[in-house]
Amino acid sequence: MASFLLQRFWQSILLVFIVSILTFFLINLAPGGPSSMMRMDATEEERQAISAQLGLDKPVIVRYGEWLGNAVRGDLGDSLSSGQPVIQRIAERFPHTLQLTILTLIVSVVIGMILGIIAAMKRNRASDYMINFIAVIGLSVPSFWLAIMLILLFSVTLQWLPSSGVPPEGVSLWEQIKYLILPVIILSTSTLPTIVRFMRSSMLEVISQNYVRTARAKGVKESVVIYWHAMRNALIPVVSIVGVLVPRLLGGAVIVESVFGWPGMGRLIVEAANSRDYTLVMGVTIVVTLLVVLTNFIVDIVYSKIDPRVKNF
Amino acid sequence: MQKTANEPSVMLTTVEKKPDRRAWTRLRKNKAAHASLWFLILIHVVVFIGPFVWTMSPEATNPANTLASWSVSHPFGTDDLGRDVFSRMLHGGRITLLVGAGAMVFTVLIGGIVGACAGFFGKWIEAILMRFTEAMMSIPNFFFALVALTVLGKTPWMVVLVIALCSWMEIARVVYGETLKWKQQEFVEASIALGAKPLWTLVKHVIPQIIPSIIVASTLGIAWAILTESAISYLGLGIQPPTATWGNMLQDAQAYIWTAPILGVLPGIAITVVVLAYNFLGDGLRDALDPRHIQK
Amino acid sequence: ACGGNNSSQSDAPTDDASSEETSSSPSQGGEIAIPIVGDPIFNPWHPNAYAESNVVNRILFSGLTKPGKDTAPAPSLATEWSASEDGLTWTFKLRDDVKWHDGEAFTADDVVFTFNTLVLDESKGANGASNFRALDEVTKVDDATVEFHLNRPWASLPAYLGFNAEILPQHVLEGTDVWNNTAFNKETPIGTGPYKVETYTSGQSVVLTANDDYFLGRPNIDKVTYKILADVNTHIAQAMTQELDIFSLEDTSSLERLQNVAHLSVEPRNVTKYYWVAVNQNNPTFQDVKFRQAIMHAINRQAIIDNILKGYATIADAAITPNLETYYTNDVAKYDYNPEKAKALLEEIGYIMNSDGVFEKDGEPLSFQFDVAVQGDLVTIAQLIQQDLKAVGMDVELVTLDWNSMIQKDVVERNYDMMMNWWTYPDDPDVYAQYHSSNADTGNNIPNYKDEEMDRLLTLGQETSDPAKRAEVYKELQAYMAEQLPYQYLWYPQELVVINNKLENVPELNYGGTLHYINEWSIKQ
Amino acid sequence: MSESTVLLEATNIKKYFPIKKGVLKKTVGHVRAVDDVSLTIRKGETFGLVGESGSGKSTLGRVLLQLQALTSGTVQFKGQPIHNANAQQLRAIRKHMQIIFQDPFASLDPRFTIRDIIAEPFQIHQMLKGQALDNKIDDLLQRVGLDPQRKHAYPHEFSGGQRQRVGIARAIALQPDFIVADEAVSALDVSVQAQVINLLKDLQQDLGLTYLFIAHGLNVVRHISDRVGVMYLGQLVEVGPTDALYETPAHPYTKALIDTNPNPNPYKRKKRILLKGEIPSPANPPSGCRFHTRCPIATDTCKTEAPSLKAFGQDRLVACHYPIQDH
Amino acid sequence: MNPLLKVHELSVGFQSDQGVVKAIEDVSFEVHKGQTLCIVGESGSGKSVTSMSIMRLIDYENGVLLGGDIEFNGESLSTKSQDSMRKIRGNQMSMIFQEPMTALNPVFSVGKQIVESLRLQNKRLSKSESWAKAVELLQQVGISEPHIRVKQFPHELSGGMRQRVMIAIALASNPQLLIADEPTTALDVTIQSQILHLLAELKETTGMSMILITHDIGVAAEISDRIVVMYAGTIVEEGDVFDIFEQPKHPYTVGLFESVPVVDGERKPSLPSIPGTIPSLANLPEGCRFHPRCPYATEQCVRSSPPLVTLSEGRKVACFHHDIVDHQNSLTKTKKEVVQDE
Ligand SMILES: Nc1ncnc2c1ncn2[C@@H]1O[C@H](COP(=O)(O)OP(=O)(O)OP(=O)(O)O)[C@@H](O)[C@H]1O
Ligand SMILES: Nc1ncnc2c1ncn2[C@@H]1O[C@H](COP(=O)(O)OP(=O)(O)OP(=O)(O)O)[C@@H](O)[C@H]1O
Ligand SMILES: [Mg+2]
Ligand SMILES: [Mg+2]
Ligand code: NI
Repeated sequence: MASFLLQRFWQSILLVFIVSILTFFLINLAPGGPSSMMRMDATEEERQAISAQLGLDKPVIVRYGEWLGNAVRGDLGDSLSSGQPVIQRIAERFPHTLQLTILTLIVSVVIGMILGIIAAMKRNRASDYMINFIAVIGLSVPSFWLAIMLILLFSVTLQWLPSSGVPPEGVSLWEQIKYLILPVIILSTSTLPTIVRFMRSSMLEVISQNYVRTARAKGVKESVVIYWHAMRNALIPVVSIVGVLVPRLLGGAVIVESVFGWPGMGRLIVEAANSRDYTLVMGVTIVVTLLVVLTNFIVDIVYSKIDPRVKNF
Repeated sequence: MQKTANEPSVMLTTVEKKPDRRAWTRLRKNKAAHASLWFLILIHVVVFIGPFVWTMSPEATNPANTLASWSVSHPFGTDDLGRDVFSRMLHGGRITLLVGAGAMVFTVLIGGIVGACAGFFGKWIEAILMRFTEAMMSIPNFFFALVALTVLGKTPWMVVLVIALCSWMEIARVVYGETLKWKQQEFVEASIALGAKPLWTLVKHVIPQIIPSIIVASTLGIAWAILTESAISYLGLGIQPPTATWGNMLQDAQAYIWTAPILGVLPGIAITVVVLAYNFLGDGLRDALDPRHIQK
Repeated sequence: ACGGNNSSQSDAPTDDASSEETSSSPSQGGEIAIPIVGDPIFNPWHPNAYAESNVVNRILFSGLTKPGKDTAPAPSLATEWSASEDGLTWTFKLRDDVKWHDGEAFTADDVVFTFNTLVLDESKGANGASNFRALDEVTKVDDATVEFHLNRPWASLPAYLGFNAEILPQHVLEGTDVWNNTAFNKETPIGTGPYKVETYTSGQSVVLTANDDYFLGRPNIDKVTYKILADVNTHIAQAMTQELDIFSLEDTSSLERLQNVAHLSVEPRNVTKYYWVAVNQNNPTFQDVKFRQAIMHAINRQAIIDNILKGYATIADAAITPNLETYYTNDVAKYDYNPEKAKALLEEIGYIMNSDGVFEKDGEPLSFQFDVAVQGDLVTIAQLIQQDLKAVGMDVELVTLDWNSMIQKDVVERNYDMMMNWWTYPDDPDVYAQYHSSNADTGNNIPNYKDEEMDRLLTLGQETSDPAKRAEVYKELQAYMAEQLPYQYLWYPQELVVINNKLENVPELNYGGTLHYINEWSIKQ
Repeated sequence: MSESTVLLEATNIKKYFPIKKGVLKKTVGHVRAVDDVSLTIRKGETFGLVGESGSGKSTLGRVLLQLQALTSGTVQFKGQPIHNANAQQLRAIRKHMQIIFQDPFASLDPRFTIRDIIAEPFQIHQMLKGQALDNKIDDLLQRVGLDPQRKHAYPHEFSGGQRQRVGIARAIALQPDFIVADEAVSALDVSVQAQVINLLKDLQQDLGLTYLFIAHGLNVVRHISDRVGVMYLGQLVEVGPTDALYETPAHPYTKALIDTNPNPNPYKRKKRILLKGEIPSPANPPSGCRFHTRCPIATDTCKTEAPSLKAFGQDRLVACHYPIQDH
Repeated sequence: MNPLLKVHELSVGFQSDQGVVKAIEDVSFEVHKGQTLCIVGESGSGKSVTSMSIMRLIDYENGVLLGGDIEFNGESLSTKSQDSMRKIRGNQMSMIFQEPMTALNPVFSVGKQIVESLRLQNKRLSKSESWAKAVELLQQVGISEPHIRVKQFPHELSGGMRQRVMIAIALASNPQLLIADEPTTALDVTIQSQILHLLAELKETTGMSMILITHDIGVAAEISDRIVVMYAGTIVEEGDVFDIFEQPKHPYTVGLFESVPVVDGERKPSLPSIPGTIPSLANLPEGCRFHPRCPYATEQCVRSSPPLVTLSEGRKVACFHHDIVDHQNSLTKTKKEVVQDE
């Protein structure tokens, strides 16, 4: 185990390093440059001046070397577009994103698993088709459309929920939750179907196994048979999916964040990309990489917790 | 279960002589899957043959006749630029269905191979492949797509390839997890004991167990690919306008959400129905391949 | 009320009481919300200060002038100005009653600092610095007088000084690395404008409160919140729920819906802006004027204006917009929608229609790429134009690019065949930057159009300060532009401003212009 | 023992399984499943392996076939060391050695029809194809007493005994030189069992097959085996020719086993002698002779000194300080 | 006295793609309180199917009750809902499954699986008590160092240990009826006898009844009160253990006993077995299912299938020629002397 941790640690360091190289060269290969240079009405001289100011006139290799040198000392540099430290810009957004991510995960995992299991139990019957249908709708209806429709219904017409923004400080818990309801619903519509579908398929696989029969023979309640004995065996694909969803939610909730004016990482990433804020892109990429490494590591550990036969370390 | 004594108990001697285990025959017994299959065939025929019958150009604009409602000359009305929505649905369907299925095939291939090899072979292969997967999850997709498509050109096939390259990691993870689980089973050991090459064991014994998950992943992958195409076209990276796809029709409708929401409804329904059909077909296929399932 | 350090919640009733006293004047108090699409940067000269920053900086800072309600430059920090005989020195008289938000007095030193240290330092690459290439130096005469020394006569100086050219505080910024001074740029900017920043939360909002010491008197509205909302549809939804009070509507697709909301009005306002298509003049194919004229005849501009822009635009023939009434003339060459004529023109210059319905010259089909950035309604319009061009036998392939890539490819590298975009400029007819041959290839002369006659007229316009004579020059320029078509003009758009009816005393200027008068706005009781 | 006839020789093999605890899976001890076993199996013989449940018989079978890596020790097959063979060499060897798994259901791929299951070895080694393969499969099924007409059914549609026979058919398919039969006939009724055992014996006669026959049914083991080994707690405690071992068990554990064998005669119902004492665990084996905690004749020596496997009589080995002489 | 369990003309089939295939037909027997019924018979003859039908678990295996009735404690089980069956299963009836590897849940430690049974049976049992009880149960079934083993997972145990865990689970619930499907196949004889001993003890102390399915004629002889012999989905013979061993009436039973390898007998080059191939359910012969392999078969046997006739109280056989089959079982030939011996 100790050697596994150590091995994994070095692999991850190498991974972060490689990702940083690839990303650095990729963003420099991409057409365009920092937005300050990319104004329609800027002149060549202005572009050159800014380029020199931002240090972009040096060769890519040299710049990468400098970036790396600072990064290993924990300094991810300053954002090219705002001048603020990259760490600060990420730190401002991260908690908001985390809030949404965690809630969405809880909602979609809990509901997704329940729906998936129900679908599996009612295989090829009306409720299975219905759940499948809902899942597909959730998957193929675009988030922006649904988001606007929900705002229209709950905020404009019924005025039950705030149309956007993060909860102001010092309001009651329920008030705070009100701000989260719509974004979480919208985010869940894209994560939930995945979980529902995988859960269903995985449950069908498990439910005919002999140990399920044993559980029934013990006189265990059908619900316990399903939600305890069978489900545990069906969890591996779902856990894998959750592992993939975490980084995706942390960085990819762009539409929800723009529609609901949510100050999250997704928009930060898009803004950074659109404005070719190289340092910010690098910073975000490193953070995302670390999260990916971490979630995948946890998922790998969880595999063998779920199924003791799995020996991936 | 009810007592089914009145059911004509089949004579013990006649049945089960040569049970037909072929997936196709079993699939045909699953009504939803069977219907879905025919629907998909139908929609492909419509989309690929339709434009030869309905020859109105999907790209010809007519500012004088925008957002028209349905009529004989425009059965589905016209869009914000006065283009025939019916024709755009037909032509857009071609691209969308190709992109959806194409990207899905690549995604499943790459993700499946990477995940299965990593999980099955373990050791350094696992380390390399899984860390590679993590790297691909971490590298910003926007720049990846931007550079790739700028270099390779924004042809539909490149778009398909880039979508696949940006989305195979999920499947890889799922397949990896499942492989880890299945490779510990005794029947896998049995195959090794027979002297099978690792690849044989992997392909014959491990992957078939994962097929249900792969089917789910692919049916979800189709929806994902269709929507990703429309998302990247919003970044100027997708199929280039004025070529229609259901995805970009949906995306364009975004502006009209307040005034002409119907614009989004048609492509939205089309995508939903196709994805739904693929899902039902997938479920049917899964059942057909499940030896324990009886098609009634 | 928030100006005082001792202000607290209990202040509010006092505010209300005071507003009742002055019942005849506009009502006091209240708050409004305005959307912006991204995090602003509180420094108008910062290379990263884009549109979303401009609308905030406009009410945080003041320039020497501002666009007048009649589009002519109006006094702001400067009370009056005059040019020397040779037009090379301009003298500006400054107000002496202006205080920075931190209480320091505003003086000529701040103007000198802003221009000499920031704008004229080429290595800084200040935003819009290229507008001031005619400016050599600014000198202080006394605390309330500055002189602008030019290297050539430039009649548009006062107009340009009111166009995102706000003055920054020397006492705060001197000696700091101004672009990276995040304490100023991102936290607590010190301006002279009617509002000052109370809180700024990245990705969420900028809350501004009335500046009690504003030199034109305390603004009527207590609090202005700029909400950072990236999505247009959210703006619309929030306008409906009265969570937003004013913004400019980017495109007309949601117009009807907004017009049906009782508490909202959508008002068209004139802007100094025109849309154009350009073909690269470095490419021999496009160098013939007849080719450019053929393009003009091929595009059905009126149909697009009527149907897509819902009539909120007029056909453009040249670069001077009709709202610059003094300078605008309608008496120029016109290009009606006439595909046949377009074809005829192409045939005149040696193109032959081939069997595919595409023109050919020397066996080479007339096919080229049309670059368009994914921005606003450009892609939509480009599709219409592409179809029109196809219809006359040009094989045009549309290429969409993200904004940044477009700039790199089309503007920086000038590596394009055809592109489209728009120009906005101060309320002054000086369009030297976009047309002068010295700005071809690297500057704002995007089509790389080089023409001596054009250069002559542009220079003459800058040198002429007498308004009547100046108008003549620019009218001539317009005629010449319309004839030569350096750009292929599309239309002069109108801006649609969505306003909550509770807002009063909003001058009938475009959205950007009216923000200069935010101190006059008030809320209906 | 004449060298030339040795098929498989294992020396001092050990197989330890770690016992892990906690989230971090710290190893807190080892199960010594096989602890220093040496054994020789001669070509053409049937070596019966009996012993207490959990004493490491299956594990021994698996390590002999290199299905699990050894902790230490060496294994030679046909004179070639195989404990350090690479994957390719192993694959070549595996054609010649097969295993019938103890748990038939778990060892059959649930998605394979039994036809596919039995066809697999032929496909892997590219031996038969098409009609010839199908004929061969039918033949094999018939020989183990299964109806070839059901070959398109899946494992779960069979009874326990039927599945076991599928496993046997698969193992004998390639006509290997050596088969480890782990409880291969335990789920069969005596008549079918007799049929299968006769089949195995016929094969042995015709092809010179060698078996390691792990079983609990002492009668069956006696019937089929030439020599028998007795395992207790990870170690071989006695090895000898079948008849001699059954008639005059030398190790007290062997004797206890044989005495406890149930008699298929209701009139002979007797109180079977139960071994007394604490059952020791392979994780924590007792000092000295591992059987001393339950041995009726144990002395103080037994508690401290571990007896080694020593020659005892003709062709017999026993690990006991006080082997039981003739009764 | 009313029997605890009465199975009456039970027929069970499996659904397949083509329809329903019958697996057992007209199976009838009774189990009285405190009695042990042994089912022996050919592999694949439907012993497991019968037992799973009694538990009504067959429903989950694509099985269908085609006819007949199961009565337990005077209640008919065949029409009961699964929900009410649940209250009987594990409580009044438990089952030990044939293949312990797949019957144990691979993701739970064996302790957890025993504890679950314990706590279902006795809701008041605390967590620690039940774990202690689980350790004790493992001890009872002869597993060494049970406190370590409870925390292990099924795949870490040997085949015999898993089987004993299954037994522990079944015993945890103190059932009135224990159905044990080959519970001792993977156990060595010393532990086997320990387990059988344990079962006998339970029978005595709690009055538990048992259905024991086994291939080990020795075990059957040792523990059972009555024996049922199955062949190809039907019961061919039933009777008191002594009667059956002494005077098997059905040719199949005779063949079965002949095939038993005996320790003390001489080693024969090949074991006697019933000649011919076993019919599969899919392909049953007409008439008597055993006739193709039967030395006594006549025309009649080919044409019609013999009914299960009652010879005397509790003694039944399904053979037209049971009177000719008067074969004394060689295994019990020497019964007299042995009995005297004891
Ligand atoms: N799920 C199923 N689908 C179809 N047929 C089945 C199924 N389960 C069992 N059978 C068939 O039913 C018959 C009876 O099986 P059962 O398991 O009861 O046999 P058994 O008497 O327990 O045999 P064994 O002693 O080998 O375990 C067998 O022929 C078997 O092939
Ligand atoms: N994968 C494993 N992990 C940990 N311990 C194991 C593993 N496999 C076997 N063991 C342990 O090794 C010992 C020997 O097991 P093995 O299966 O070889 O016994 P066996 O002699 O075959 O017993 P049985 O007759 O009951 O099948 C047991 O104590 C068992 O718990
Ligand atoms: Mg074993
Ligand atoms: Mg059975
Ligand atoms: Ni106040």
